[in-house]
Amino acid sequence: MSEYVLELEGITKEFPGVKALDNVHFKLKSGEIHALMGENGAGKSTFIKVITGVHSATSGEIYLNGEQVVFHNPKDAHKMGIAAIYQHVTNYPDLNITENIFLGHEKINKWTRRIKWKEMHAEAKALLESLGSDLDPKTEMGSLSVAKQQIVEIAKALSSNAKIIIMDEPTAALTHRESEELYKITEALRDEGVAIIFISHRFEDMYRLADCVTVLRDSQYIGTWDVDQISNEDLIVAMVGREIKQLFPEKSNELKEEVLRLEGLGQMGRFKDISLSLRKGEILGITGLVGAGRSELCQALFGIEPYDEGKVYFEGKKREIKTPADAIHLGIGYLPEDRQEQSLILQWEISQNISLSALDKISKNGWLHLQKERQLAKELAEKVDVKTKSIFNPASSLSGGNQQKVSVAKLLTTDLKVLIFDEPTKGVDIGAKSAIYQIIVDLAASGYGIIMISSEMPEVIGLSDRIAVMCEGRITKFFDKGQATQEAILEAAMSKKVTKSKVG
Amino acid sequence: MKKFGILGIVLTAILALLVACGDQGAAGGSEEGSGGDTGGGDDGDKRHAIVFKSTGNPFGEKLMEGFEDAVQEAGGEAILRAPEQPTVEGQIQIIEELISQQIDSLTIVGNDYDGLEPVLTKAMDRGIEVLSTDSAVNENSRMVHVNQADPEAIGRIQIEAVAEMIDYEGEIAVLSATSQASNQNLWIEWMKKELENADYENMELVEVTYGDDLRDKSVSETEALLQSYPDLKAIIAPTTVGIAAASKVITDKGLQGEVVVTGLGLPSEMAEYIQNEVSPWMYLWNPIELGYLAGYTAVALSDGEITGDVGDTFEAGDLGSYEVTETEDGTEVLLGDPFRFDIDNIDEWKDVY
Amino acid sequence: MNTRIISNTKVFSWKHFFLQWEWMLVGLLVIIFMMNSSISPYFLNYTGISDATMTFLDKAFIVFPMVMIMIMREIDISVGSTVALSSVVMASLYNAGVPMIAAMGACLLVGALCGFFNGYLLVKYRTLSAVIVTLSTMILYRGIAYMILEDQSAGGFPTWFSFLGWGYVGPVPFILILFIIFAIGAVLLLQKTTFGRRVYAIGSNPVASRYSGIKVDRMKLIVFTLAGLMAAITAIFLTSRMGSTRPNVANMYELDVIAMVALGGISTAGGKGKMLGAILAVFVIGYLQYGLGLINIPAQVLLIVIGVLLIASVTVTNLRGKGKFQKKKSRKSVQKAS
Amino acid sequence: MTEKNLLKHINLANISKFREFGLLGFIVLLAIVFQILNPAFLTFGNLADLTKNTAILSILALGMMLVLITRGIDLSIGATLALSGMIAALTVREFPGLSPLLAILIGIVVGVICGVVLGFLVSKVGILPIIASLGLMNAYRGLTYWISGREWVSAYQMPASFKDIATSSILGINTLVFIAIMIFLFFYYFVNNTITGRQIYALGSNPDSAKISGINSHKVYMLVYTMMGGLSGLAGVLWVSKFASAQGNTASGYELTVIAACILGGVSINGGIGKVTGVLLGAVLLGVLDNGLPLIDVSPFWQMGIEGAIILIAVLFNTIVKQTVEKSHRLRRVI
Repeated sequence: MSEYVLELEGITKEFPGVKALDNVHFKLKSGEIHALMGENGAGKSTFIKVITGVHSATSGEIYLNGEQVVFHNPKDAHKMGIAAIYQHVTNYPDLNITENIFLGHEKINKWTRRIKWKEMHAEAKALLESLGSDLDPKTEMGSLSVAKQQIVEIAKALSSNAKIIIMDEPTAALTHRESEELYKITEALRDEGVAIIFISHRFEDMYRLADCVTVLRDSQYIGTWDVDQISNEDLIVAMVGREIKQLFPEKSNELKEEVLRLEGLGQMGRFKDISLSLRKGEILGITGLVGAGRSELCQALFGIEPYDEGKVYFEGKKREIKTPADAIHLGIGYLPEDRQEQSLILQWEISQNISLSALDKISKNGWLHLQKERQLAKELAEKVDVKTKSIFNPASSLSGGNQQKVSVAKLLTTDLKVLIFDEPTKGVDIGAKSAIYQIIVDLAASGYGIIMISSEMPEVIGLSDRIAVMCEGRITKFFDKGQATQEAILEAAMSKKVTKSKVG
Repeated sequence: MKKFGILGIVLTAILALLVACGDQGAAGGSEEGSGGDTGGGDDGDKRHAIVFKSTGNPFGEKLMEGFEDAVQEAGGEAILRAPEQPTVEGQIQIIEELISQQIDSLTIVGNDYDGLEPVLTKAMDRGIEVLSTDSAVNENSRMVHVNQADPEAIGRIQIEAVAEMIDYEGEIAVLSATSQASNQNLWIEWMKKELENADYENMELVEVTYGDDLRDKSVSETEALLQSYPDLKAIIAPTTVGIAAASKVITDKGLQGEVVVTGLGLPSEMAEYIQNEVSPWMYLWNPIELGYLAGYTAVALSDGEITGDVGDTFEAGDLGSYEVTETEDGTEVLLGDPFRFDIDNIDEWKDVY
Repeated sequence: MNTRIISNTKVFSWKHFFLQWEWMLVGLLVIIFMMNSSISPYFLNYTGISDATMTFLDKAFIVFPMVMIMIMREIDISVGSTVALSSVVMASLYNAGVPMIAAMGACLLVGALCGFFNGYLLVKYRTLSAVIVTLSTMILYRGIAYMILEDQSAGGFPTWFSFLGWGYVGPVPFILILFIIFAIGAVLLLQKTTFGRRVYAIGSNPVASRYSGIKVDRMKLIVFTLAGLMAAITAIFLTSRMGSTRPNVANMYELDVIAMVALGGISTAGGKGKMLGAILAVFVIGYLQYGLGLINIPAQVLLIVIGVLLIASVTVTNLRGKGKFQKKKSRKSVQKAS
Repeated sequence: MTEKNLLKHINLANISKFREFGLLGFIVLLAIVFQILNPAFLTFGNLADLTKNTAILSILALGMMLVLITRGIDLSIGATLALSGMIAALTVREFPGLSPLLAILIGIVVGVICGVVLGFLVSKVGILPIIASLGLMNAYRGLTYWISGREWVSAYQMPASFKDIATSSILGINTLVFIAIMIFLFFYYFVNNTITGRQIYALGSNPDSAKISGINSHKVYMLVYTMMGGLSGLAGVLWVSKFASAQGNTASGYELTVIAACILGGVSINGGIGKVTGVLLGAVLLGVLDNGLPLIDVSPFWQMGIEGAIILIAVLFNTIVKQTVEKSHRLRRVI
């Protein structure tokens, strides 16, 4: 009996034309939380899929409790007690909680093959209770919030009596409070002897939870350390391969006249009584827990789902915003949270992506002027420093960070005055992060008014000139630059007391 | 280049299929395709085409069979066509194809009275002799119509029959097709005129419904008639699908003797219900003879023997001599009276058509 | 901000150029011409070919908007019924004493309204899929046509009206001239204008398109209205060719049209395919039918041939872009789930 | 938002929970209207006719439900029905002594083969269901004409035992209705209480997750199209037996009626959603319309328009309720 529950030796996985994993090693003890880190595209997801049997490795061995195993499909791994909670929530919105939990290992009567609903519901209920949740297992999955869905996912992993649980960015969509819940649950699991592989971009997750950390970079194994052995800087070097001196750039933006003012903006059931103002050259951070109404507010401002009360003044004049086209026409741009779904057309060329919101600019009487388009695309792609050879490469060929840069370039095509960034660094690796910060600061310096939504406190504190904290649909507090601390923000984000928000 | 390999395979497969079809057409004498395969046209054989309403209709198949017999007897070549759906559009397309083949005559069983006028006029302009049969097209569209029976006679005879079956007393209803073809409504008009006769004062036509020549619809329409008129004595269905569906409903409900069914139907479809006496008798003309007569008419037209004017006469093979007569719209050749099918003769006819 | 040089000159690749689906269709068309002329002595004849062209071009007008609709991931199966309804309205109005020109105008108006109504329902109730909406209106529109004309046919149009469907301008059929004009317009519209670019954008990623300021709803309204309008044009030509009309005309036209569009290489998963492909497909199917008609192939064999051709061609398109296709498929489902 | 409006929203929310009750209510309402206009509607005889006529539709609708749940569609079922009905009829014409059970089996086998071909094209070749089934619709229809030599098989050519399939009864229930009930019960059990049944929903609900969960999507697609084919085959035999006639153009365009029944029954074309009871009620609603409209003396030319309008209204009503529910979910949040 080996001391490791799971060992991977020399795992290599090749896809046609790409080597996604190159000779990777990994060892996991029982009752340990093992962080797996690396930039996007480092091969973490592929690695996980090899462990869970979704992909089979091109070469290399997997040992489970010292014995070599081969997984042909996800079911094999599942049977061996390996469960995964994926980055993108992979549930069935139309099925109820119980089914989601038990899918793949339903309890059935041996003889009639009938699903034992009663037992499953009861067990689901018990599982959820053990995780401190009072959800009704008959509820449809699709009606739950992301955090609750995450809890169901964990219950799902537990239900199969998994000895090894893989959590792929479980905190990505969670707020601090929710993350804290998750930490507790994770620790409880560890104490029961479950081995956990924890993947996250957030350093705080790792420091808070993990016992040791393994780093992958460019499909290769870099090393494994105990968490207390390795410094933050070393870890970054291990992940990025070079030193990043400064995450947040020097700010040189100058606050000018007011460009946008909201008075008593509200949308039924989502947010209420929002009043704020934004000046040219200013970066206004908006933060709060997920579900506090931050994204909803900004989407309303961009006309995705129009607000139903309140007034919007743009450059001093009262304006109506009903559609994104209205907003863009006015001069408000929006960088959506999910660039792959909401911003880019992945299979299109970079140039076509960049010009998408500025078709009128590159056309005459409706006729496309391709030469103009290429010129525009080239200029902007160079301006935001997209790492590509040609503007005719498809957007899908870019890494996450560079895709985000293309999204930003899209915003620069039109004559905008206000830019809204919704989680601009979500799912972006450290290297690209600082590049994006630089772009944001530069944009502010060149006179754009910027609203930045972010769940990452350091980012908000590091970049913003002013911070608005939202809680349950209202702005609970404004912080000026320098006033804000993580604790103060957190307090405001969780307080229900509404501080009368000042205008201007 | 793999993809082009695949395309090659696909194309080869399609061509193979076509070749197979061609072979099949040449082998099977009764196939529709048989006529055209010999192609040419230089060998002096005249080519006569018939276009029926839609494919897969037994009445039409027999009609075309008779047509083919007549044309072959006369030494010509028969082309038998029908669109997949009973639509005017489909017939127009086929007629265009036939015009391109420079056929000598075209016999049409119209899906619409007026809708084929432009294309048929074009055919006549290109020197093709055009005649209609069974379901007529308007007089501008053809030179002569080969009529199975006088619509007046068809309409009246059905009322007479039903009156005899129910002793001149009770409620009757009509289950028609969609009346897309021109003949149905005309017959129903004549039925109504016949009913004005004092002999029928105790009979009442309660409803005319439409089964669209669909089995399921005809069945539910019949059921609705039976539910709505509990005293209903008879159903007249001057359409093959309708009469069979109505008879089936009466049979299943065990209403033999209480409600009678008559009308126009194929003996093969109706054999069952004539034998079980749901329908004491019904009428139809012989589609083979109708097609045969149409075939000889086509031959006579293309040989210049007749021009489709009143008074022309010609020999129609086994059927003897026929004369072109005047009607309200255009000229026609009349086959004769409808034939009565009853329990005594149904056995000999049910296998014929 | 920095000095990275990104190329903006496109490298022309012959291989890429010739690997387009459209060449496959051109090849298919050539093969069909060769096959037709070898199996029938009547095929290679100008009058015959031009006459044949007239018979299948009427419904081909609906292909233009259907291409756009299918690129936008939608579908319209009510177009056959729209043809029937607008044709019936036109004929009834004319029979009621309205001048023919005005009746034709009404026909176009009714068609456009039918299409607009589809688009309106789709835009107003976002959760409804186009299949459901147009399936309902398919029954509804034809139902209305039946209410208007019942079992009657309407016709007796002025003689000049038959010119539309039957007339020649010099040696060329009038309908072909009009079709070519529309086809050029449609190709340019879809491939060379901002409108076309937006159509592709919506089909490739509707959410991103909306976020990029494209008025997705308005675009949908426009293409569906266009589909109705083109159905009305089809109605005019069809009615002209028949000289009269009935509520049951143009039955199942939608399926013919969808088959042409699919053969043209337009994927119903959206965002892919070219107008030119669909236009070529119109002629591929048209001349295939005509050629087989010339050797008097029975209708049932024709059905099988068309069915097999459709499946085979789509299979080839699928194998062609297998990698890309699958990626896209999964992306689409993610989107649906979210 | 006033209190009263809020209340209204919450009520509507409840309706959607019991969508089937709404549909049932609508059917009852329609029945009452028909009954008032023609007292013959609610008679035993008429209801028997109604159920008999709805049996085949409901069998097909149940199969279509599964196909729709996996985000597919099958336009070839009318042609499959005709083909298998025709082959069964031709067989009993040649061998009149054949047991009717065997005839049914032949029909089912033909249907299954048709379904397997479609399933293969959809799952392995990856053709979109709407295109694949459109192509096969043509092919199967053509095959039906070809095999039959464009002839019909008439009542007198069928042995009585074959025709009795549709007219006989089991346990006092007409065989057609009995078979439909059996299939209904089977489906009810199958989709709710078996793993495979739930996998169909899971696949339709989120195909990507299904892959990760180890659901064999190819197998599920094959299964639903094969089942659809088998049911179409069964329906083909029942159809031919019921009407005692097999034609090449049998059930042409019937697929749209079947899809309409599913949509009325609340099946979502976007996959994942659909209940057996709902589909049954959808089929019954269409059956009631087909049966009732001729009874109340509506002009036959108005029937199609009325049916279209009712389908559209039902679809819109469903959507409006759904949207309102979503709104009321939001409303419950107090801010």
